Amino acid sequence: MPKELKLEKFEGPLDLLLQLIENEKLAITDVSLSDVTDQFFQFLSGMDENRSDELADFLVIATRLVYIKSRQLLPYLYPPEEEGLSLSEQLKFYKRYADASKFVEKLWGEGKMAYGRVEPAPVLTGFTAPQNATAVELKNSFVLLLKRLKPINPLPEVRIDHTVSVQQKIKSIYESLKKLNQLSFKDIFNSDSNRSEVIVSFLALLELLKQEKISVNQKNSFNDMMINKV
Amino acid sequence: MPALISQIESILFVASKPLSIKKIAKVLAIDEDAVEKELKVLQGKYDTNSSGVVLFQTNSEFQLVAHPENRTVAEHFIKTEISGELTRPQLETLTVISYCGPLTKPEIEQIRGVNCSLILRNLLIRGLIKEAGTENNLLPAYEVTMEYLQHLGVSNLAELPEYETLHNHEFINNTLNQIVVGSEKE
Amino acid sequence: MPALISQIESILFVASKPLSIKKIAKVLAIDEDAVEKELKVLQGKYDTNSSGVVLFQTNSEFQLVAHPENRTVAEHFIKTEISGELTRPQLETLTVISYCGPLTKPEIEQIRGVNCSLILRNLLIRGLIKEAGTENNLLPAYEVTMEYLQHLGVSNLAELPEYETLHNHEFINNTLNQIVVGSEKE
Repeated sequence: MPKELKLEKFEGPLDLLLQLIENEKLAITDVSLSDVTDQFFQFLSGMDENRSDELADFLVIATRLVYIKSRQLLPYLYPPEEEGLSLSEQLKFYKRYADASKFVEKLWGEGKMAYGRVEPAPVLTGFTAPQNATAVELKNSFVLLLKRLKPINPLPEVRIDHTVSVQQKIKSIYESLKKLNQLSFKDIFNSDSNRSEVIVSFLALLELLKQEKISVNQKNSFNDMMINKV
Repeated sequence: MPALISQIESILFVASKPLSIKKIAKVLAIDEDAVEKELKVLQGKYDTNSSGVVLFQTNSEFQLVAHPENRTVAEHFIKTEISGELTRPQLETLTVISYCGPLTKPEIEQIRGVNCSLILRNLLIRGLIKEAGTENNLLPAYEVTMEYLQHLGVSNLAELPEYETLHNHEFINNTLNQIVVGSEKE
Repeated sequence: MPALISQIESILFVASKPLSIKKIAKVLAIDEDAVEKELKVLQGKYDTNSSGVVLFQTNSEFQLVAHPENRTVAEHFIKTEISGELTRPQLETLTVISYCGPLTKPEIEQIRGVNCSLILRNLLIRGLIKEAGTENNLLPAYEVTMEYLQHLGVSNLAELPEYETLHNHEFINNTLNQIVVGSEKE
């Protein structure tokens, strides 16, 4: 079981990841990301309700973590070359600026201030009308403003699911296998109550497969896969 | 601590008005002689042909001003600032005040979503808006001037195109209602 | 006719607000390149330890300001607005924009990994960032304002600690391109 973690308040998924990795005193690599995946999910499930705005961002990173973890477990399933920036590269990149924000914080806090001068307002000899700003131009400008203020349709609400850890799932799958010797792929997911649990079950299967504790067979494409204890 | 001469120069710069040696000495809590000595050095510094800023002295008062020979360009600049076409952000600010005023600066900024300090100052100088006479509020509210109304060719704001619909538009009201919520969240 | 550099200095002095190269060039009816060249010389002129006036520069604008170290004495003549604290997300966002700006919202979000709408809005209203004047792009890009630099007391973004390393356009451009390609978001 992962240790109880006390983290500083985290600001976003990358901030959380960084804190998790630094907490374990690890370097930012795919392996360390994979190591903290469980903890990331734990925090995701325990996240404050009023942070639902940020949930989508956390889920984006969560799926990338799952991807990394599954690639670690089953490297032969993935093509060697990859498109785009890896999560570890992105995290390193983020860290540069998270660190640099301390410079800005220090400068801001030093209480320096470079004042501009205020040129005394010129005394106007009568009112000078601007060349534009007619009534029609005002109206058009207002219509443009309203377009900008028009509320965007709210996103559908998402709930954060309670999640069991991969370790727990491995244990429970393995226990069932000990009793039944064989399980179908569908059986395993049937008992999962929500999507994050499905992800966890999948990770657990991958881990068991890697440890060579189970084998998986499928007769034809799209048939159910049968899982056997080795 | 920066040099004395630098402090005196900063003071003259921000003050934008003639300052006596006495006044400068008081602010810096030093001797008047010391101030006078530094002012002489400063005068030397600004007394070059290529300087666009000069240190003027009248009797016992000193002031930093733009070089007199550049008066034409400086005035030209000010003139375009106060009589040229309104920029899009300026026009939008004037629009908001016309249709929804009187409004305070935070309200205008909430609606437009950007800081409006410089724009409001410009519209005030141009005489397009003025501070409304609000006794209850701590913050000044802005409304358009009579001169601008006349320029628009309307006798009151309700005659502006589509005033009824735009004046009390729900998008504006919603945005204004978010002031409190928004400031709590950050 | 006084030298061009003197005219530019006079305009900066009377403007008492940030001015873009474009604006200065327009007022003087000359080439932007010529203005830029003279501004470089002016920067050198004001870049001495003993100067009480400094020429500040953001990505796109210039302003003459009092030396930041002379805050206390300047406040005898200037009405101060309390600037308030910055929250951690605000600090982080400002840092990214300071070192890599102008940046669009998706770019900032890719670097921070989190939605930045609310924070950007707050920073815009506080006048610490603004939309960069690039009209060719579909998305607005944000850059820090003069107001922000004045608060930091840094005359130029390049003076920020480790600016060279953190502001590496090629690296950032590549990275951002990759991020956009690599993610399905946006």
